[in-house]
Amino acid sequence: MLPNCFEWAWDAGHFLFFGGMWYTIIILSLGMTWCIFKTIMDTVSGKGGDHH
Amino acid sequence: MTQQNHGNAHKFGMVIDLDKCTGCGSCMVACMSENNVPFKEDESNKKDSITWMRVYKLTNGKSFPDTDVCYLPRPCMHCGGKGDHGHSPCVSVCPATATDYDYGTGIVSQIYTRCFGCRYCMGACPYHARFFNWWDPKWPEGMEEYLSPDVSPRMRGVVEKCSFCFHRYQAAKDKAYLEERDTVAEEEYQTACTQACPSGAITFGDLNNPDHAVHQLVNPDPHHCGRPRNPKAFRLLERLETNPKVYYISEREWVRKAGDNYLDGEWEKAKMKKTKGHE
Amino acid sequence: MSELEEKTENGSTDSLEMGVSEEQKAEGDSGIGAGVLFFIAAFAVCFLSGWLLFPNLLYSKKEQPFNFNHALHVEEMGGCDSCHYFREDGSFAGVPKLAQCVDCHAEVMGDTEDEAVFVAEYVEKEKEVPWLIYSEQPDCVFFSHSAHVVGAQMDCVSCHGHIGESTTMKPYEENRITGYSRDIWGKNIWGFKKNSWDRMKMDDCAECHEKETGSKGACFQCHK
Amino acid sequence: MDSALIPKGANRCPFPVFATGIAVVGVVLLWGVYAMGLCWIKGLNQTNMNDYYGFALWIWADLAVIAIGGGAFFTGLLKYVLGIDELKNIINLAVVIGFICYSSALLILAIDIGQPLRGWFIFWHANVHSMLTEVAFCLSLYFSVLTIEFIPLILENRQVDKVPFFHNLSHNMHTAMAVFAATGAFLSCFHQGSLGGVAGVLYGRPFAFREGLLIWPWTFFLFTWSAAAYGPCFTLLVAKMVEGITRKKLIKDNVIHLLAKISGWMITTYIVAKIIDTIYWIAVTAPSLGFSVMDFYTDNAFYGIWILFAEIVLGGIVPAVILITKKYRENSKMLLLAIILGVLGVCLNRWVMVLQVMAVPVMSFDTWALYIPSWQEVATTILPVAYGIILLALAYRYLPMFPQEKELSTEK
Repeated sequence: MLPNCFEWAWDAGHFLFFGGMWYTIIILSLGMTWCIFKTIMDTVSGKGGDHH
Repeated sequence: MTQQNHGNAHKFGMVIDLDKCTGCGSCMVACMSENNVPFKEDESNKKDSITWMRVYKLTNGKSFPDTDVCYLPRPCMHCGGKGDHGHSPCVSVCPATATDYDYGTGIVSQIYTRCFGCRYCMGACPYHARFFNWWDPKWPEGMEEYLSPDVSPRMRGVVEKCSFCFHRYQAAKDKAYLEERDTVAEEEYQTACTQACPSGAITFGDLNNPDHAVHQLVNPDPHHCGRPRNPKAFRLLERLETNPKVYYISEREWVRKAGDNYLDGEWEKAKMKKTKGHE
Repeated sequence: MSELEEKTENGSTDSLEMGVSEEQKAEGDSGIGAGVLFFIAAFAVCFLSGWLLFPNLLYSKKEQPFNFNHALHVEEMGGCDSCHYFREDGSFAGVPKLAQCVDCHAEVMGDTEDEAVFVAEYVEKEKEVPWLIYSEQPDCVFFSHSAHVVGAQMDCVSCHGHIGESTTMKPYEENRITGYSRDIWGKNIWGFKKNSWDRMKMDDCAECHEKETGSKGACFQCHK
Repeated sequence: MDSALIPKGANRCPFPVFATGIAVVGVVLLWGVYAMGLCWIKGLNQTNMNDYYGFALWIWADLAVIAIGGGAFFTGLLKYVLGIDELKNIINLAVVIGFICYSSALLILAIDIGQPLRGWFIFWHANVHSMLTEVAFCLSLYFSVLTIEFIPLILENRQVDKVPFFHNLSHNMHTAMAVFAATGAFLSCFHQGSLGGVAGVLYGRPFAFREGLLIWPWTFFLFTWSAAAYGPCFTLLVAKMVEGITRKKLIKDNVIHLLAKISGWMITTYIVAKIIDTIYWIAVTAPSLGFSVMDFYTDNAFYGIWILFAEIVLGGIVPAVILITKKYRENSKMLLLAIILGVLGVCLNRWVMVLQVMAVPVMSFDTWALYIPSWQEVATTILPVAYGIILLALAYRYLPMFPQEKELSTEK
C-alpha cells in the first residue's frame, strides 16, 4: 500500500488498484489543500465574515 | 497471487472409497485431536461447531427394502479453482491474503494470525469446509498439555479448515533434509484421517505421481484439470469447476449422481457419454 | 436577539472597522516567532521521547536465570551442534535440556558464581533452567532448521549472529504488547538492519527466500 | 434556548420538545451501543450467525444502507458534474443521508469482523483481487468525500458562518465541489459495483454467480445502476418524512418531480437490465451448473418464487411505471407509493444477494439453512437508524439544509 510496505505478491492488479487509490487520494488532498490555502489568503485579505 | 512458487509441483490429493466407508467417524476424531480443533460445551448445534472433516449421511431416498445409505467424509477439497490455476473459490476472495494456494503442493493454506474474520471465504466455499471460531477455544483442565505443538491453536474470530495435515509434510521433509534426500516417500506423508480410517477407505498421496496409489485409483486427466478417468470416480460439484483434489469412488450409481447437481434427464445423458468415452 | 449573538456580531464588525493596524501586525509577527519556537521545542520533545523513551516503554527487560558463557563452551565442546543438535526424525533440539548439561555439570566445575547457582538451583533440584529464548518465534511460525542448516548449508551465524563468541548473556527484551522477543522485531526502532541476524521478521525470511530460491514462498511454508 | 444556532428566519419547535425527541431516540441508540459492545467484548457468538450463515443480517443492512445512500453520489453527479441546478435544493439532504449511510456501513463492518483489531489488515495486507478489498478501499475513500461534502453545510450554521475563516472555507469548498463530487461518483461506481461483485464472483454458489465483463460479474454493474436509480427514491422518501414530521413544505414540487423522474428512468433502465440478467441466469447460467431455477425457490419455509416477483415487479416495474408517467408522478400519493416500493425493492434485492445466497444448498445432499437473527444483531442493525435520525434532526434544526424553506414558509 505504501512505497515502503512489503508486498508478498506484486502484479499488474496491485499496480492498477493502488494506482487508482493514490490517484484518488492525491486529487482529494490537493483539492482540500487548495481550499484551505485559498481560504487563508481570502481571510488574511479581509474577505467574508459579516455579510452573507 | 501470481507467486512464482511453481517448482517441482506436487499435487497432494485424497481418494475416498465410499463403498468402504462405514460412517464410524474415526477420521473426524483423529482430525480433531491431530489438529487441536476446539470443541464447545454443548455440541448439539452442528451449524457452528468445528469439524474439519465431516461425515455426511446420504440416502437414496427409496423406501425399504430398496433403501441404501452412504457416508461421505468431507475434508477441505483444496480446490485448484477454474482451470486449476490456483484461484480457489476461497483464496480469490480473501481480502487480507490469509489463505493462499501453494503451487508446489496444491494445498490451500489458512493463516489464523492473518485472518481477521470477515468470513467471505466461508460464503465462497460450496462444500462448507470452512469454519469460524465463534468462541475462544477452551480446553478441559490439563488437556492443554496434550495439544499438538505442531499445529497452532486458533483464537476467537478467525476461520479455520483442513490443511491436509500439512505439519506432517513439514516433519517428513525435515527428516528427508537430514538424511539428504530430495523426496518424501508416499508413506512418510499421510494425513491423520487416512491413517485412522479402520476400513482403509481413505487414500492419500501425490496425484501428479503415477506411482502413488491416489493416481492409480482415479487416473486424473491432466488435460481436464485432473478430472477422474476412472468411471467409478467423481469429484463433488465437478460442474462448478472448482477442481477439488478430493476424489470419491463408488460402485453405486446413485452415489455418483449425488456428487453433483443434474437437471432432469441430464444424468442419463452424462452417463451415456462417459461410458462411450471410455470404450 | 440573544446576548451571545449580539456579542459575536458586534465583535466581528468591530474588527472589520478597525482593520489591521500596525500594532496588530507587529503583535502577529512576534506571535509567529513564538509559534515557530513552540513548534520546534515541542517537536524536539516528541522526537526525543519517541527515540529514547518509547523503546524502553515498549520492551520489558528480563535477566536470564544466570549467566552462560557461550565462548567457553564452544572452546570446550566444539561447534554449535555439539549442544544444539538434530534429532533423528529431523527436528531440531534447540536449547539443551538439563539432562544434557548434567553429563559434565553433575558437580560444580569452575569457580564462577553462575556455576554455583546452576548446580545448586537446578542440577541438585533436578529443575529445568527457564532460559529465555532470544530467537523464539511466535506460535504460528514453523521453522525448519534442517532445511536451512542441512538442506541449504547455511551457518548458524547468518541468523543468530556471533552468539557463540559471547561470554555473557544480554538481557532478554520482551515486547509488552505482543510478548515477542526484541530479536524478532529487530534492534533498530526504524527497522534498518545492518546484519542478516538483526531481525527475524516474515519480511526478512521472504527477502532471503526470494534471493536464494526465486520465490517468497507460500504461506504454509513457514506457518502452521 | 438554542435560538442563536437556528438558521435565520427558520421556524423550529421549542427546545424541550426537540430534546425529548432526541432523548427517546437516544435510548434506542444506547440499546444498540450496548449490543455492539457485547459483540466486541464477547465476540460474534452473540449473534445467531453460524457456519452456513457467515454473512447475515448485518451485511444485508450494510449493502442496503449503501444502496439507498446512493442518492448522495448520484444527485451530486447530476448537480455538480452534469449541472442540473434545480437539484441544489435537495443536494444537502442527499449528502447528509449519504454521510449517515456510509458512516453506518463502516461501523457495521467494524462490528461484523471476527477480529476487529485486525481490521487494518484489509488495507495493509490487501489482496487486490478480492471484491471485499475494493469495497473497503472505495468505501473509506468515498466516506472521506462525503465528509468533505458535508463540511460546507456545517460551516453554514449561523454562528459558525460568522467566523470569516469558516465562511470563506465554505465558499471555497463549494467552488471546488465539482472535483470532489466527480471523484465521489468515480469511487461510488466502483464500490457499489464491487459490493455487487462480492456475491457475483462466488462461482461456488450458483445462486449468486454471474458471468460478466473482464473481472466484473454482471451484478457489479447492476448494483451500481440500482444504487443510482433507487438512491434518489430514498432521498425523496426522507424528504417526505421530514416534511411530514415538521408539517412544513421544504422542497418545491418541481424539484421533487424532477428527481423522481430521473429516478424513474434510471429504475426503468435498471429493471430492464435486471430482467435480462435474470432470464440469462435462468436459461443459461444456472442450468449449466446443474440447477433449474425452481431449485432456488422451493423446498424451504421462506424463499418462494414470490421473492423474485416482489423484487422485480413490485420493487421494480411498478415504481418505474409510476415515476416515468407524469400523471402518476405528480400525484403525491402515487409518488409516495412508488418511492416506498422502490426503497423496499432495492433492499429486497440486497437481501436476496446476501441471505438467500447463503441459504440455498449447493451440494445435492445438503439442506436449506434458514436463520433468525439474535436481538444483539437486531439492536446493532437498528443502531445506525437511531444514529441517523439524531444526526438528521440536528442537521435539520441547526443547518440551512433546505434552501427553499424560507421562501416556502413565507408563501404560506
